[in-house]
Parts: sequence; C-alpha cells; structure tokens
Amino acid sequence: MTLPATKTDTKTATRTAARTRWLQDNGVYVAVVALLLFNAVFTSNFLTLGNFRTQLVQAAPVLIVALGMALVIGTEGVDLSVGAVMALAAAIIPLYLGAGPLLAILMALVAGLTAGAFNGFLVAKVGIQPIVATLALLVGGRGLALVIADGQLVQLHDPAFLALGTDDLLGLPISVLIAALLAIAIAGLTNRTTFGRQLVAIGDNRKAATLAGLPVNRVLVGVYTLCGVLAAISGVLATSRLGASDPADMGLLMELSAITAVVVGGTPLTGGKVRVLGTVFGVILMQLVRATLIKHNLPDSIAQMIQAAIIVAAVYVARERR
Amino acid sequence: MITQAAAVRTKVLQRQGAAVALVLVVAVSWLVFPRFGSLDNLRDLALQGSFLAVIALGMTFVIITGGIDLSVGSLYALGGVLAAWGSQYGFLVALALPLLVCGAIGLVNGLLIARTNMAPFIVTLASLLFARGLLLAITDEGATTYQIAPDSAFVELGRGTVFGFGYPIFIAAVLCVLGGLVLNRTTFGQNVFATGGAEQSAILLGVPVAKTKIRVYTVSGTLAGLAGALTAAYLQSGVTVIGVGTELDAIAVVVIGGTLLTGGMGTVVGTVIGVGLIKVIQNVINQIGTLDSNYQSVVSGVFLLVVVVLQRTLRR
Amino acid sequence: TARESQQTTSSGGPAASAAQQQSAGPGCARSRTGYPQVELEGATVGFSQSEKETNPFRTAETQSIRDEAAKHKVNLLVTNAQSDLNKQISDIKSLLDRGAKLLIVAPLNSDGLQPAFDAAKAKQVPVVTIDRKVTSQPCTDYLTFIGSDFVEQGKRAAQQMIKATGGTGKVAILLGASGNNVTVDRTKGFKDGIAGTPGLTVVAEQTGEFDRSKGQAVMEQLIQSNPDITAVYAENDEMGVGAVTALKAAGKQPGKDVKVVSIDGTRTAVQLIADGGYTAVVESNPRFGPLAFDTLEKFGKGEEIPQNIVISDDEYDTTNAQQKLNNAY
Amino acid sequence: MPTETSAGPVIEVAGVTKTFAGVRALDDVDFALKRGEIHALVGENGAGKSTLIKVLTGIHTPDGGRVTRNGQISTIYQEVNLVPLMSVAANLFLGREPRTRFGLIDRTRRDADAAELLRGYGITADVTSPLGTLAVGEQQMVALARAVEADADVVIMDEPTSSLEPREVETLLEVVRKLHQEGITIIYVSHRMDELYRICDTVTVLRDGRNVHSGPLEELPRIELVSLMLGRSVGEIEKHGTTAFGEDHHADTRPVLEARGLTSTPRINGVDVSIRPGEVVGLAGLLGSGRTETAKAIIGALPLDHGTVFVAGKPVPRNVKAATRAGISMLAEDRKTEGIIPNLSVRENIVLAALPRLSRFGVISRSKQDRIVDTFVKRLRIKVSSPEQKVAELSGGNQQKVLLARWLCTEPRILLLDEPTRGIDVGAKAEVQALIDELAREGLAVLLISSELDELLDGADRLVVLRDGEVAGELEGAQLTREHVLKAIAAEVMDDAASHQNRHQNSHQNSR
Ligand SMILES: Nc1ncnc2c1ncn2[C@@H]1O[C@H](COP(=O)(O)OP(=O)(O)OP(=O)(O)O)[C@@H](O)[C@H]1O
Ligand SMILES: Nc1ncnc2c1ncn2[C@@H]1O[C@H](COP(=O)(O)OP(=O)(O)OP(=O)(O)O)[C@@H](O)[C@H]1O
Ligand SMILES: [Mg+2]
Ligand SMILES: [Mg+2]
Repeated sequence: MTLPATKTDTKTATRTAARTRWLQDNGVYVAVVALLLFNAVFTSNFLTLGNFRTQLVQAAPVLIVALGMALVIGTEGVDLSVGAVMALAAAIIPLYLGAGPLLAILMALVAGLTAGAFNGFLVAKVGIQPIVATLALLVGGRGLALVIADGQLVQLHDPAFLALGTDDLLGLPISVLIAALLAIAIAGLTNRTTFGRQLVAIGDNRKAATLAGLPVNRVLVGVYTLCGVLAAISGVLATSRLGASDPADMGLLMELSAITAVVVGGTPLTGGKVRVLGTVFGVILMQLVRATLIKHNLPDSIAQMIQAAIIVAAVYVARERR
Repeated sequence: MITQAAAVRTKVLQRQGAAVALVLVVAVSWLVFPRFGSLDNLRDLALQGSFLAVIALGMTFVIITGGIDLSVGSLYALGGVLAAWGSQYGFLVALALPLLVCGAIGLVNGLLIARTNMAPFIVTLASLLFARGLLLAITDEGATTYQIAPDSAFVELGRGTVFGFGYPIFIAAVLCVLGGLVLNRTTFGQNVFATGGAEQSAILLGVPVAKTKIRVYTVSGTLAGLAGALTAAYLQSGVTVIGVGTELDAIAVVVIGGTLLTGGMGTVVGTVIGVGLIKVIQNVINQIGTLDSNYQSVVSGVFLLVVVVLQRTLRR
Repeated sequence: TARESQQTTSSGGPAASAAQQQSAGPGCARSRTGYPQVELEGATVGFSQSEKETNPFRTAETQSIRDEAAKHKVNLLVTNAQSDLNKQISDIKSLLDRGAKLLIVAPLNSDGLQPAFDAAKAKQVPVVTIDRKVTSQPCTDYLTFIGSDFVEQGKRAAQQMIKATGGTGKVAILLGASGNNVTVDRTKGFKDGIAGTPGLTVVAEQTGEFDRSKGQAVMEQLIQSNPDITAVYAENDEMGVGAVTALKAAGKQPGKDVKVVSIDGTRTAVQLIADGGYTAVVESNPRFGPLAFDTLEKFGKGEEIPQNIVISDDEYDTTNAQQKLNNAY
Repeated sequence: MPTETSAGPVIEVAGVTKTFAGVRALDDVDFALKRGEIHALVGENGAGKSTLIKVLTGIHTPDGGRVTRNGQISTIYQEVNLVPLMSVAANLFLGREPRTRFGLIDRTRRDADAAELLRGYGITADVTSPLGTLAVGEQQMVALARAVEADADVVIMDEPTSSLEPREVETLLEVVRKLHQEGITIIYVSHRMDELYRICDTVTVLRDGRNVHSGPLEELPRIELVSLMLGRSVGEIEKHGTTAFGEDHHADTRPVLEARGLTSTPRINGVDVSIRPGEVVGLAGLLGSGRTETAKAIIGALPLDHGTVFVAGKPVPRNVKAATRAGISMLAEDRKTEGIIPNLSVRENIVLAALPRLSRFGVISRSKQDRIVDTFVKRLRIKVSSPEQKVAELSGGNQQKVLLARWLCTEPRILLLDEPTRGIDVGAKAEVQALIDELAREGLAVLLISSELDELLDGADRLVVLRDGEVAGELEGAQLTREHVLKAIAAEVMDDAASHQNRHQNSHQNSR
C-alpha cells in the first residue's frame, strides 16, 4: 500500500487555505452584497429609501430574537420557545394598556423574563436538554397566550404604543433603532464582559467550565432569561407594528427563522462561538431573500425550494472545516 | 445485599421511567374514563400511534447518532402525495415512489451532513422547506389533491384490518422489532451508537462514521415517506395539509422514550412507549371533552414537561 | 381599558337564513340510507370543529352550533382538531364512541376524512358537513353539505372589485395558505370573475397565509416593487386588514388610492368600510347552527335532504356597512 | 489484508511534511520501521510524535512526502479514544463482534469473551457497564486490549502508560514483550526513560517536527538521548536529577485545608486529608482507588453522602464555585474533557478562571489579561505561535501547561494536582516539578496525585495512601520509601509483580 508522492506547492496550498478561511468568515457578508447587487439590477424600484426602510423594519423583530438565540446557541443550547414568548408578550399588552403603554410593555417584558428564566432553570438546574425543555414552552406557551387573550385578536388604539411601531427617531424607525442598539449591546456583552466569555466557554466545554469554577448555572439561567426578554421585546414591537394583539399568529415559526439567521451568520450550533455581526447579516440575508422572492412574484413552491438552497449554500460556505 | 437490590431497582426505574409513566396514565384513564378501554378506542389509538411510530423509529436512529431530522414532517406529507399520485399506476408504484423520493431526500441530508460537516439541524431544516416546496409544486400550489381509488389494493394497505386492528399497526410493529434488532444486534447498530457516543473516537476506532450517518438519514427519510404512504392509503387521498410540526412530535416521542438528544444512547422500545404516552394523553384530553381548545396545548406542554422532568429526576 | 371587546354576542344574525338551492342529483331521504330515526330533542349530537377558535369565523361558527344546540335541548359534545387531520378523525371516532347519534363536522380539509365517515356509516350516524365541502359521496359517506360556495365568493369579490375600480387597475392578490382548497377556490372565482374585464390585471399573487401580519409584510414588499398597484384582493379579512396597515404606512389611502376587497365579514373589516378605509367585504357566513339542526330534524322526520345547502352570504360595501355593522362577527 | 513477507520495512516514510494552520508539525521526516522491532519514538511536547503517528495510520494526509505501509496497523492513541456510553465489551469488540447463526451479534458470547480477555489485563470490572464508569487508567487498559486483539502486524502505542499505575505498567510492558515474541512490530511513545530502555530496540528522536536521530537505543546513553530531545548540551542537562524536586518544605502552621469523612458511595468512603500551607501531600493508590474522586470531592465536583471540607477552619459549601472562591483549585486528570476549552484561544483558556479578577463591573480589561498571559507563557515555556492560537491545536503537553497557568493565575491557596505531569516531556516535567516546589515554598498547600512513584516520593512531604476508597495509611519522613508505599498500596510486597495469575487474584481481593 503506497501513497504516491504529492509534493504540492505548499505556498499555493496555504494561499487557497487562507482564501477559504476568509470566505468562511465573511461568506454571509459576500452573500448580502451579492443579493443587493442582483436586486439593484433585476428588481424594479429596489434602490429606493422606502424599500430599504421596509426591509429594515421587517428584519428588526427577527434580529432582536436572533440576538438572544445567538447567545443561547453559543452555550450549545437552543431556544424553541421564542415564538411562543412573543405570543405571550402580545397577549399581555392589551391587559395593561389601559394603565399606560409603559406598564403594558413592562409587564410583557416581565412575562418574557419569567419564561426565559423558567427555560434556564430547566436547562441549568434540572438538567434537561435545551431542545426538549424549550419545546414544552413552545407547545404550551402559545396555548397559555391564547388562554390569556381568550383566543381573540384584539385591536389596539393607544397612540403612544402604536407610535413605537410606526414612528421615527433620528431619521430611523424606532424599532430599527432599538434593534441596532440591542445588537451593539449584545456584541459588547459577548466580547467584552466576563459573562460573555464565560458563556462561550460553557458552550465549548461545559464540564471543564464547571471544574474551572465558572458560575455555569448562573450564566445559563442568565442567557435563557436574556433570550426570553429579547423575544418579548420583539413581540412588543411586532404587536405595535401590527396595531393588534394577535397571540394566535404572533411569532409563529419565529424560532426557525431566528435559528436559521444565526447559523447562516456563522455561529455554529455546536456552541462555543457567538458571531453577533454575522447574526445581523444572517437576518438581513434571509430578509433580502424573502423580499426578492416576493418581489419577483414567485409561487410559494419555488420560493420555499430556493430558500432551502440558499440556506444550505450559506451554511456550506461558513462551515467549520475538518 | 440491600444496596445492590436498590441499585438494580433504580436502574430499572431509570430505564423504564417512561414505561412507568405510561402504565400509570393508562391505569388512571381506564378507571376515570369508562370509554378509554373500549376496543374501538384502543384500536384507534394504536392506529394513530402507528404512523407516528414509523417516523419516530427513523428519528430514534438519527438522534442516537447525535443528529436530528427536522425534515420528517414535510417528507411525511410529501410521501402521502406521491403515493396518492402513484396509485393510479398500481400498488407497487404507489408504495415505491414515496420510499424512493423521500429516501433520496434523506440521502441528500445524510451526504450533506456527513461529507461537509454541516449541522444536521440546519441541513434538515432546509430540506423541511424544500420538501414542502416540492409538495406544493407537484400539487399545483396545493390546488390538486390526488385521490386513491377506494377499491384499490393500496387502500387496503391502510384500511385493512386483522381483528379490527389496522394493517399499519402490524407494519409499524414489525418495523420496530426489526429496528430494535438492527440497533442492538448488528454492526450497523453498534456503529450508530459509537457515532453518537464519541464521534472522533469512533473515527479512530475504524467506525465508518460518515457512512453510518448517511444511512441513518436515508432510513429516516424513507420511513417518513412510508408513514406518508400508509397515511395516504388510510385517508384514501394525498392530503397536503398534514405533517406540519410532526417532526417536533417525533422528537418529543423519542426523547420521552429516554433516548439522549446528545446521542450515544437510546432504545426503540423507549420510543414506542413514548408514542404510546403521547397518544394516550391526547386521547384522554379528548375524553375530557369539555376542555377549551386553547387549554389543550397548555395541557400537552405541561405533560411533556412533567414526563421529561420525571425522567431526568429518576436518572439521577 | 384599551382592550376592545370582540365578543360576538349572539349568533343569530339575519343572514342565518339560508337561500337553499338544490343542486343536481337526487336528494337524500332517511329511507334511502336505512338509518334509524333519532328524536332531536334530548339526543346526543357531536360537533367536530377543525381549527382553534382563535379567528372570528371559527368563534362564531362554534357559538352558533352551541346556541342552536341549547335551543333544541340536545346534549352537545364538542371537539377541536387543532388543525391536525389525524386528530379530527380520532375526534369523530371518539364522538361516535361517546354516544353521538348525529354529527356535525367542520372538515379541516376536503380530503382525508374518509375513515371518519366510514366509522359513522358503520354506526348509522348521519353526518352534516359545514363550511367546507368534502370530496366523499353525499348521502352515503355524509348526509349533506351546508356552506358557502367559495368560488362564488371569489366571483362576488371580483364584481365588487370591478365596481369599485371602474374596471381598470392593477390588482395584487393576497392568497390564503398554500395547499388549502379555500385558497384555491377563492382564487379561481376571483380570476374567473375578472376574466371579462381586460382593464383589470393581476400584477402579483403572494401568500399571506390567512394571517394579518404576514399579509401586512407581503403588502409592504409589493407596494415597494409595484408602486402602481391600485387594488388589493385579500382572500380573508385578516390579510386585508394587514394590507391596510401596510398601505397606510406607505402613504397610500386604502379604500381610495388603493381599493381593498376581501372575504369573511369580520367586525374589524366591516368597521373599516364604515370608516371609509376599505372597499368591500364579501361575507362568508359562519352561522351554521340553525341550518344544521334544521336539516338534521328534517332528516329525522324522513324528509328529502338536498345534497348541497348553500348558506346565504351577505356583502358589505360603503353603502351598507354602517347599518349592517351588527351583522359582522 | 495480505502481509507481505519481504524483509523490507513494515512502514517507511520519506520526506513527510505536515502543516497545521501555520504550524509545521512535521518537517521532511524520514522514518523506517523494521519488522519485529520495538521502536521508541521520543521528543519534547509538540515535537510531532502524535502527528507522525496519525500520518502513519492515515488519519492525517501529509502535505508532501511518501508513506508506505506493508501491514495492518493497530493504534492506541494518546487520549483514550473509546466510546464512553457504550459497554466495555461493546467497545472491546466494536467492528468485530462475534455472531450468532443468524448473523446477529452474539451478546452473551461477546460479554463472556470480553470478561475473559480483560482478566488477562488485570481488569475485573463489569463488562456490561458503560466504559465511562471506569477510571481513566482502566479505560486505557481496555484500549490496549482492543488494539492488541486486532490481529495487527504493527501496534502503535502513543503514551500508553501515562495514566497507568506501576503495577499496570508492568502488565503493559509484559504485553508488549509478549507481542514482540509473537513477531509483532511496535512503535512505543513515552516520556518515561526507564520504560524505553527496558523494552525498546530502536529509537527515533523528533525535535521541532524533524527527525534528529534514528538508531539502536542501547548504544545511546540516557543523557545523550535527553540532550537530543531538548537540543541542549549534555553538560547542561547533567545538573538535573531524575526529578526536579528540592528539599522538604517547612510546614509548621495549622492546616489550611481539612477534608473530613469524605464519602460518596461506592467510590470513596470516609477519606480524611489535611494539608498545611507550604506542604505537599501526595495521594497514592492503585488505579480506581479513589484518588481522583477525593480531589473532586474536595473541590466540590462530586456529590457527597457525607463529609465536609474546611479551608482555614471554615466549612466550604459543596460546589466548585464556592471552593474556587475559598482558594481551592484543581488541575483535572482528563484534560481533554475536563480541562481545555478547545475552541477558545490559549489566552482565554489561561485567564478563564481568573476573569472576575481581571474585569471591572463585568467588563474585561484586555491589557491586564495580556500581561498575565505573557508572564505565564514565558514562565511555563508554553510553545505557542501566538496567545491567540486555539488551544486545541497545541500538543498534549502544552495544553497541560496552559491548564496549570489557568490555575496559577487565580492565585489559589490550595492546589489539587491530578497527574500534573502526565504526558509532559522530560524538560517540561522538571519545570512543572520545580514549579510545584516553588509554589509550596511560597506557602501554597499542594495535593499531588501521581501514578509515578518517584514523583510522589520526591515531591511529597507526606503521603496519604488510598485503597478501595479508604485511607489505608499515612507515611511521613523516613517512611517515604518505595517499599513502604508499595506495601501500603497493595497491602503486600510486590515482588511477584510479574505473575498474571497472582495479580488477578490480588486485584480481586482488593476490589472487595
Ligand atoms: N489538529 C491540529 N491543528 C493545529 N496544530 C496541530 C494539530 N495537531 C497538532 N498540531 C501541532 O503540531 C505540533 C506537533 O503536535 P503533536 O501532537 O504531534 O506533538 P507530540 O510530539 O505528540 O507532543 P506530546 O508529547 O505533547 O503529545 C504541535 O505544535 C501542535 O500544536
Ligand atoms: N463516573 C463514574 N461512575 C461510576 N464509577 C466511577 C465513575 N468514575 C470512577 N468510578 C469508579 O470509582 C473508583 C475510583 O476511581 P478514581 O478515578 O477515583 O480512581 P483513581 O485512583 O483516581 O485512579 P486513576 O489512576 O485513574 O486516577 C473506580 O473504581 C472507578 O471505576
Ligand atoms: Mg502526543
Ligand atoms: Mg485518577
């Protein structure tokens, strides 16, 4: 058994390696740029301010959820309950809106916090696999939201609350501004703080992190709680934009959109790494894909298959090489 | 020795946590709801469980390798549509077509996962979308529902009975027994465990990890297609609106059955028990009858939680 | 509080009376089926609802059945399949198991309920299907179908659209959920309806999945890429209302710059017409209770039952929305 | 695979080069393995030994060069590579299970065969229990048994003895000799000079990925071999002894650590340990005697039935976080699963446990970090291309140093070291030992667990001997001799260590 001599030019090999690595790290940015170029050429009325605004406004709630999801995924977990938490937030808003939008929003966030902390408790203290722990809330949470709302969609009229979804601040839609600020905050959290580094270490090797004396349970509960709160924020913004509390449909399948965006953005599902900017671009990429498919009036069947192909392609490029 | 007996007892409990729960739930339902134990109800329970069991069997293999297959719900629906469409060309086509197409999609899942190191979650999420898209494409965006001639042999596959128990029950039972044997008594089964237990080590031990993964996803896709075909035969048509969220049911069932989501450990028996549990609970919720439909999902969620926490506590 | 109560008070709107039409084919009498006679009063009747009662249509539908059941003093058993076809089959079997002698079924899907019908047939229990027509055999598999004609609804929406636009304009269609035959029929009816009006062209058709926020999101995209859209046909009110929000955000005046026509007849949409921000709504009448129980009673008495009983659907437009507001559900 | 009976080398490697992301692990290496020899492969940590082995076995494809194999190779890798959740028997026969008539796996026979086979290696554990429930050393023996039973022409062993106890080492060496007699060719990697000189015929020395010497081992004086490995002159090395431990330490104050009645059935039962500041206490015992468990119990990583740990007289809550805050640190035995955070950089691995101290209001100070990391990389001579390199890319020994650095930068009062020099090359080992000495002199209380008796005897001021999870004796001062320790460990003098039969009975007695 003899392996033939393969005296490859190591220099070219290194250069190719460097190029794949670059693409691996920056693939999602390249894809976004490519899609923008495609639309600029082939989609009518694409290069308008109003259009970009629409894309950003639609992406904002997904991004907010995806940020929390990225953190959870960084700990080698996953949170399937985010959509249900959004529904819970939506269901709670009209209950307290009479006493002012601030209280209503606060109560919605408290619901998100409670749900997230509950998930965190199940994962960290009880030791249940994240998928299953959060699946319980995915199944039951929306039901609970519907029970709270008595199964009804409720039209909202409070102008201050509705302004959240429609008004601008500093020339940007408020929801986009909030999403941007949250993205910056989460980026700082992951890269610059003890919490962020501990989170990543736990995701990479939980046993070692425990033996290193890291506050594993506290960090995990913290991460899931944060994810719950972010989902609730997203639910609040989406509700205000819709002008109605719609617990039956609010955030439906959001968990899959968020996970897709995070993974397409280069954060591996195996934990130990969180890419916040990648997540932002992952969300933008998926938003642009959806927009492109709608604007070109493709039937649902083709649209779904193209989305599948794009997800695979994006993740293929960003995957970790063996 | 007392301690040893206790240890054995805990071991049994650990393994059979779901079984214990099932026995309890069944016993209570039997006492509380007079119609629970009726033969008709039990037959329907078994039949409804059999479709899920076939899907969950494939999922068990996938999860033991440390993977996950989110595409089974879509493949289940796709399989049904293909079977119904194929039934106009006879029994064989009706049966083979869904198996081949869904198996092929499973194979692609496996290839992408094994050969390119992409996460199973995301690969199968993509094929969830793809299979739905394909289903819509072949049904004219869902406008066409293919019917199966009521007197065809293929319908008999789904509707025929022995002592009132439907054929799908026996098919699922045979498959589960086979699956158990394959898992525990063949090299492929051992490779499945090794792949999920410690992938890197398995590679060094000479286990064909990539091949094992490819096979496992192919099996999962094929079984989802089969479940779809059986369902189509039972419903006499290729219904397009089924299968949404079925992947989550299958995962829940497998996990309730004690299979570790991290891979390396699990049993087919556990999965079957998990199917039993979920179906019995659903049935009981129906027996209550007066429960508001919104509470039903709350009850399901709470129940899932209770079983999983119970199991986790027993395992300690 | 700011919470707007949407509780439907009673189901008995004036639209509940049916304009019965007997379609082709013989009627169905009990003598033909050989089923036993069941005295309606005091009987156990099962109702299998298909989807959660989270949208106004389902709420009103279930409520109507419940109200009418109370009137006839029957013992009503209700199940909800939660959009799961297999569960609906189980539900129906369990209703039979629990002693239902008469069944009312709101099918989740036109196809796939055959096993449930077979079970009912085996127990000689007549089944009235409501709101969605199934592909099984009337009189053998099920007794009769009571409901709207979805194709017809689409056609009427088209007429409203032609009237409102004067026959010219660019239309965007917000489709219902893919794979759903309501979507298919309402699309077909609308397209047939505008076929003779060359001035009206469909420039986009995208699914909003019968959901308000999806309808809104899709409309936002379409209004960007096709700023010249002058009309929207939404296959249910929820998507139409979502589209209104999107149009307003894009600086358009729904009902004026862009005509919006949809199907259902929910309170929100009709209120919008009354307020001048919506064009027209074709009703899809959910109040099946009286017709369903009437039919069962007649069947029991041995009368001939037509294969299809079409419930009359109302229409709301700018001329009548205000006074008919209380009919909306 | 047919074995060619040609007289040529079983494995031949010419001009092999292998580069990982900028690190040249192998650089133009020539290597030939002659049939029937026991070939020692030595070199410092990160010299490229494991990489060469992975090239030989085909796990890695070389960037350049030629590999010729003329036989079936079976390998025991450096880190135990078995499947922890599968049963011992399943691991042992994975891929070549005995069959029933119907082609199904014959589990009864498999389990019986496995038990029989392992008895020959002194392992009496239940073969149906998951492999992961065995101690690391026992797992290593299972891996050895598996590799040997594979009917290979070549058996490669990458540091097989690093987690073995003296008696198990004897068993292993005996297995090696037996294989040799059967004509099997062996590559043997170890940092333990004694073993090499006892069994090996030929030696290849790697340094920085290059083959710096190949030849008969006998002709090569020990000191010269070390000098080849380190690339330093003989004179420089002669100054060092076998271990780098210095004098006894002065430890006259009250104990800083007291562990009383640590019990976690069935693994440990009423273990008492106390350490004074500046004292090094050794934990001795056979494989599976509960040393690792004792250390884990002290740090709070093992759920206890009874027992309390006191630091400076105060009880410590039973969790790792509290123990760490009280000043206890533990270098875990299994660095792969319990030590390194593989995808984080060397820098982040080092500062991990000290993060709260290096940050303000939860925000990390990068400059403080860099300073600390720099200090430790220099002090422990960690071989890295940059502190930003992923720790998973380091060689085993360097990973161990990173972990040591992690603990040292938390400035602990009590340091629990579970096999701290496992897998570390001679140079680094001396450094670590000197470091332990130095730390003790600075007032640290050290608990030292080691399977190398010399290391314990030289390094510890006092020895606590464990047997079956109980304290079997304490040795101090003049009692610190080989004889005494072995007697305490095994409850008898080990003069008949060579006999399989005997050992089997002994371990049987021991386990009861
Ligand atoms: N997968 C990898 N990726 C990047 N670098 C690697 C990888 N494997 C090994 N290296 C590098 O190659 C060099 C040789 O490593 P190797 O594991 O062969 O050393 P070794 O001689 O076995 O050391 P030890 O005695 O510590 O086990 C080291 O510098 C190491 O960092
Ligand atoms: N996770 C576990 N579950 C069950 N038993 C275990 C587990 N870990 C260890 N044991 C058992 O506990 C006993 C003590 O093991 P321990 O690892 O403490 O031994 P040790 O003296 O440290 O040996 P080593 O030389 O491997 O460090 C052994 O019999 C071992 O089989
Ligand atoms: Mg090595
Ligand atoms: Mg140990």
